[in-house]
Amino acid sequence: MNLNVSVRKKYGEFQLDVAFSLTENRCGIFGPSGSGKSTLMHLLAGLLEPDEGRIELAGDTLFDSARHINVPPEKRRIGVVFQHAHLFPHMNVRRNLLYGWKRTPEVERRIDPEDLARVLQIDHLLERGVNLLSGGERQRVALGRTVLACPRLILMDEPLNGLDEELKFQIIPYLKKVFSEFAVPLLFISHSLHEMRLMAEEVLVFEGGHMQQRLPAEELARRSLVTGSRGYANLLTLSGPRPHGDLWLYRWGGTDLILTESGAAGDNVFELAAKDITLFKRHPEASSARNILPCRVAGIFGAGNRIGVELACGGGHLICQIVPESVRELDIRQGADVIAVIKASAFRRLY
Amino acid sequence: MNLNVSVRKKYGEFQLDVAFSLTENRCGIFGPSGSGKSTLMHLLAGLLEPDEGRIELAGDTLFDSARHINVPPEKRRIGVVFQHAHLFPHMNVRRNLLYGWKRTPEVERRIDPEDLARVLQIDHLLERGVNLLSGGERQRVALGRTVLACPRLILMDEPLNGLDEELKFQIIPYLKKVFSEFAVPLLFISHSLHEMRLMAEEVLVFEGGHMQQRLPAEELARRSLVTGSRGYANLLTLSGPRPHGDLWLYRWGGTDLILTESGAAGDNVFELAAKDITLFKRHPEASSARNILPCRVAGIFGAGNRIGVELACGGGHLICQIVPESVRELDIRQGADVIAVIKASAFRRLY
Amino acid sequence: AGEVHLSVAASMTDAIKELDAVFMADHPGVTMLPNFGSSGSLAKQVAQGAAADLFVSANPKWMSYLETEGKIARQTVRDLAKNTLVVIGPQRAPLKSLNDLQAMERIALGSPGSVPAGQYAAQAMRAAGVYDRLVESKKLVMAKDVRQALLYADRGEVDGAFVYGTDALLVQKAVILYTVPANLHDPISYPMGLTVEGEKNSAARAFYDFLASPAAIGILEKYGFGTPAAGTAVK
Amino acid sequence: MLNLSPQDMQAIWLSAQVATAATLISVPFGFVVAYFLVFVRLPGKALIEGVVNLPLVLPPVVVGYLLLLLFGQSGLMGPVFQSLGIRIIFTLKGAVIASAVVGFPLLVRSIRTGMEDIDERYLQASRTLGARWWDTLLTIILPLSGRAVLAGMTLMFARSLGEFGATIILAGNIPGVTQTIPLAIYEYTNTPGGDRMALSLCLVSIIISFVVLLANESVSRKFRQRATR
Amino acid sequence: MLNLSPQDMQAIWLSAQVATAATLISVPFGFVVAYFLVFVRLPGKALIEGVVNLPLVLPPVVVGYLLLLLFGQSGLMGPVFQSLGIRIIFTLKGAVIASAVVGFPLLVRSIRTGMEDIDERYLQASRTLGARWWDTLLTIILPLSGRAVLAGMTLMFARSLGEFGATIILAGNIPGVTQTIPLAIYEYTNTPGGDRMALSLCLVSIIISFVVLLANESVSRKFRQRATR
Ligand SMILES: Nc1ncnc2c1ncn2[C@@H]1O[C@H](COP(=O)(O)OP(=O)(O)OP(=O)(O)O)[C@@H](O)[C@H]1O
Ligand SMILES: Nc1ncnc2c1ncn2[C@@H]1O[C@H](COP(=O)(O)OP(=O)(O)OP(=O)(O)O)[C@@H](O)[C@H]1O
Ligand SMILES: [Mg+2]
Ligand SMILES: [Mg+2]
Repeated sequence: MNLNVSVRKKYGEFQLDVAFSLTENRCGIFGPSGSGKSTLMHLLAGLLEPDEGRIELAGDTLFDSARHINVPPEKRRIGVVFQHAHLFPHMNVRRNLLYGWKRTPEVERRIDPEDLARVLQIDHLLERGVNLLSGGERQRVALGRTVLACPRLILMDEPLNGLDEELKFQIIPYLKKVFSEFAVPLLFISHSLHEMRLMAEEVLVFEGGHMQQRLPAEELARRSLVTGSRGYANLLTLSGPRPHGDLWLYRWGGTDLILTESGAAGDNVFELAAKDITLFKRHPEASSARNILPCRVAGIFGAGNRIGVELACGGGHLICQIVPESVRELDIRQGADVIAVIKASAFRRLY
Repeated sequence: MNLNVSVRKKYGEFQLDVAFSLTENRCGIFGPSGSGKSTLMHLLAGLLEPDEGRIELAGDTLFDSARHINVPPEKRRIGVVFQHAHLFPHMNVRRNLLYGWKRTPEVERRIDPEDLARVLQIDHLLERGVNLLSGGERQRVALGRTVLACPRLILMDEPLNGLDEELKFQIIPYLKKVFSEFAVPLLFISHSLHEMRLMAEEVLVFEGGHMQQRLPAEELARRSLVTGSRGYANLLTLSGPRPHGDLWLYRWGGTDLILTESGAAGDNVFELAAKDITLFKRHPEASSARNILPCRVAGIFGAGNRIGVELACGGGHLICQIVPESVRELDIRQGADVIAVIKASAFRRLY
Repeated sequence: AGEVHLSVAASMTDAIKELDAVFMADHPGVTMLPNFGSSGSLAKQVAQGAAADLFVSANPKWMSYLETEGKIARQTVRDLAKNTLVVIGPQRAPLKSLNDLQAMERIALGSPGSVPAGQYAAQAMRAAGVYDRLVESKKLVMAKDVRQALLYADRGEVDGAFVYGTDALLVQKAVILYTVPANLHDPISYPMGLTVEGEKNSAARAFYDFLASPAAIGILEKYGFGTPAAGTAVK
Repeated sequence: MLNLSPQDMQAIWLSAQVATAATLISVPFGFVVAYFLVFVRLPGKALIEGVVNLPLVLPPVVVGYLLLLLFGQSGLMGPVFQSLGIRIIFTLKGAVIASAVVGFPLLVRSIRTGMEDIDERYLQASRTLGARWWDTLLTIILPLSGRAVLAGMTLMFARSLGEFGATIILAGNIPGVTQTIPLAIYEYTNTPGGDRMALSLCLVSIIISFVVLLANESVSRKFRQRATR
Repeated sequence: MLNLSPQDMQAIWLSAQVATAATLISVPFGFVVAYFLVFVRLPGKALIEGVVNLPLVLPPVVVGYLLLLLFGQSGLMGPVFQSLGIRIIFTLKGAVIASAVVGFPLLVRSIRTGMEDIDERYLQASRTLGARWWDTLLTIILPLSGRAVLAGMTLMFARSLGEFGATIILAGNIPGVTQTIPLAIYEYTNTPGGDRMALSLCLVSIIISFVVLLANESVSRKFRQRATR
């Protein structure tokens, strides 16, 4: 992706005024409600005309107020996945999926519809009317529809909003699979840090119509350890579980982790809340926790009563959240040795 | 509440066929999608006519196919809160709120609109158009509207569905406050175990149009320790926090608990996942965890690799989830003494 | 003083308006309320009890219809005016006889069933022995009133149109091609009569009498109407 | 360009009165009929709809005759009105009735479409809040179909401005009393050189309807606020 | 009761032809005009709407007169059609045009209402998927406004069955050639004693429109599947 944007758009009292250029293939736009995320998306897609500015994608000028260029949406080859799927209600799944594909010149058709339907696991739904789909299925079809139009860039405006947690995590792997397998650049809009982290590498933070910050998603997540209501979550990609009594053993870097849940074959992403890691100075002997990992403190950050401790253990890094009192009691400083205790049930499989 | 129901209703392939009587003031109907929950609600409210059967509320017959009685919805005095608020779009908040109240005979008006608006914290919104409300505000207005009609029973059909987590927990205390302060019997429909637990005392479990089970909400929650994806959560009502360094000290039964979060004045409900309690045989000394409670095992339940241990500690009971291996290693059996270790950050304030 | 309700065939609109004005000037306090329409609908309105003191029909058929309905004071029925039938058309050679109509593409006439002028035209064509052939060859356009037939002729949509002599004064482009001899059709008369209620209305009777006055006859002639010979009043 | 005689002015004034009265009088009936067609479960609803559409299907002149038969002295309703001292035939009331009847199907169809768009759950909500059906009708259905009612009224007003066939039969064509714009136009076409005058009146009709159309649009926009849910 | 002469049968057959043709011919135009009114941002759209509504506001006879001026031999379009060897005046084509013009505002209004109800985001979705505006028009707007188009067609068909004023001017009243049901009825009602025959023809009109109404309802129900989102 090579996107250059510099636009201004006024809406009554609200003014969007941003300038940025992106090269990462998976970018996020993060910001609270009303910060102008959707407005930007509409401007990029050509559904709304900026008052002033320029938009360039992959060297093509899509909009330039000075040169009076305004490429219409259907010629921009920018795909959009809306918050509500907005599947065409009078068409079945197949016709929805192929809507954009049929309108793409044959030479541009990089993606095979059948492959994609299989990846999205909607191949058994093709003949069904879209009113008979569940929320998750609808979003998958909407995604497929957009991807099959082989756009040069896909914009997703909070596509997971309004879906419940479980559904969300059902869809994310499809999203990721599609974007990696079919190599489509993505601009992902959300006000959920969690989603942002899973979907984007680089994040633009919006606030009141302006771009406030620009930082890697991981960095954004660490900051939320202090400010967010959910705290920080470690994301571990684990594969190849081996049975271990009633439990499951996964290789992670140089050590084994013991988990209650057995994931699917292949890669599994597990979430481990920073709060769920307990630190001890010494090995605590008989414990109901199954994972007792010797670690070295790699860094300390945070503020107030939430301190983040970055642990290097077994080749991997983990972030643990503790209180300042414990920092003093356990004498935690960079380079100190500690024991991290994690219950087998603390790992939560996301997908 | 004194509700006697015995109805049959056929919808194509689907048949609802249930008979029960309820006396608890806060009951729940729990079941998967398509199990007939909404259908039952429509039957009770008079929005749908059963094919056959009887419905009695507080001694009044609302429906009786044998005697050809079918009281119309406006005479049943059964309030309904729908999944989507369905506020009247052409009225402001005040007129929405008072819609049912104005139609209630003066002698029946048990609830003062201003009180209720204050309890629901919507008193500052009264003149606002309903299209300018946030999702949570909408649901609160919808609730207020129903309550002010002073019904003999309120039916809520997944009123929190589609709201995100935070909003949910913003609304629940209002719900509870209203139902306890104004003493309105409630039938709460949901497929969320969590909500069920917070809202209902007794739960009817529906499946495929039939009532499968009937049990206390707490019992349902314990069963989910084994089967549910989220596991079991302890709910602790704590009040009167005292500062303790950067942290907060709450009195719980005979002991103090140390929490990262300071709640509001008055009662706070904290959630403590059963997974977040780690058991030790001996006191583990220097630990980053702030709560180290000596307990006695009061019971063991569960199956597979998820074992629930009921702990009696400091006057209260907690459920802890561990793996079978730990049961053996720590020699956990009824009456055994163990140390429960809980991080200060493990307590999550719900409301 | 009083009101006089007139039901008048539309083809007399202008003449009656002037007659009203003259009469009202002589009779202060009397209001004339003329209702203009096709004779058929006027007759039906009167039959249904609509307010009418004087009925002026464009043909005797609707007058006798109302007489049998008992709405008209029989002894007051007399002819108000007479008219002639002409064929008008775009400027070209005048017709020598109605036989020449067969050379035309389209001929407009008022629908014989409902429009009196059409009825007279049909009579005349029958008498000339051309009617059936013209009908068979579908050359006849049945207009809903004379005015429509005139419009067609004026705009050159038809080659000929049967209209009253009085109507021919309205044409702008068309010319009179032929005046139909009066012996080919029934006399074209505008019978009028007081209704049963009108007979009791003194103002209506005064107007009825006024219509026989030389002043009234002068006005009618000005608009191209022939006046009935004295004494032809009562049938 | 607009060169109007006093009689024309009268016709315009009468037409405006008739169109306004016909529209206002019909709205409650149209609303109720639309309500029945949309919300009341009845056998033979198609029949009612057929009857409502009659004035659309029949030529206006025929409608006029049927009304004349109904309201005439020997008609069904004639004696009733006569005993009340009300004259219909040859009065402005007749013109109003003729316009109202002829425009009625258009009004009903418009209101009906609007009512069909109301989310049924608003009605369920109002019922469970204790509102009887007529209460729901007045407080929920009426305001929520406001735009459609307005659109229907505009349509009906426009149709009334052009109504000729039924009016001339029922109300007659009496200058200054029942001669509305279409009847005056008719009269001009029966007069030498009247075409220009007829055109002037047509223009007036068009201008009036245009003003009404614009008024409708602007009021309608206010109603549009609802939508969102 | 229905006692129809061969001439009546011919009138019925002609009427059915005219109403069907007028409806079918108008639909594409009505659809396009409605599209412009709803979706295209134009200055002076109200003006266009006013023009579309003209045939509603003007008495049908005036509409007929204006059409005669347009399509007559010495009219604006007359010579054009004449050079193509097409006669409009005094032919069934004239009757079709008259009906089409008079019913047009009803058709447009109905389609327009339907289009205004389409969620704009469907159109945005189709645009971003590469559909040009006409592609969106055909593949999204057309099917989603299907019910409204149908309703408009029914309305127009019914109106055509009753169209008298403009038809008799433009098409003339030539028995067996352009005499449709309303013209035949007119003949009968202007003949003393013709009322019963007129009534028979009215009944036929009513029955035809009723059948069309029922057909519309049943087809429309299939379209209603959409809705839900
Ligand atoms: N059509 C419009 N007319 C006027 N103002 C608008 C319009 N659309 C958006 N706005 C304003 O623009 C601002 C930004 O809206 P936008 O939808 O871009 O926010 P957002 O970041 O997408 O928020 P959310 O997370 O709630 O979707 C809002 O304050 C809103 O009031
Ligand atoms: N109007 C209807 N017509 C036909 N079938 C219906 C109708 N409404 C519901 N059903 C059927 O009844 C069954 C029960 O539906 P119901 O809405 O009561 O389920 P529910 O338990 O409320 O589900 P959810 O949790 O998804 O709301 C479903 O299988 C559905 O197919
Ligand atoms: Mg947005
Ligand atoms: Mg439900």
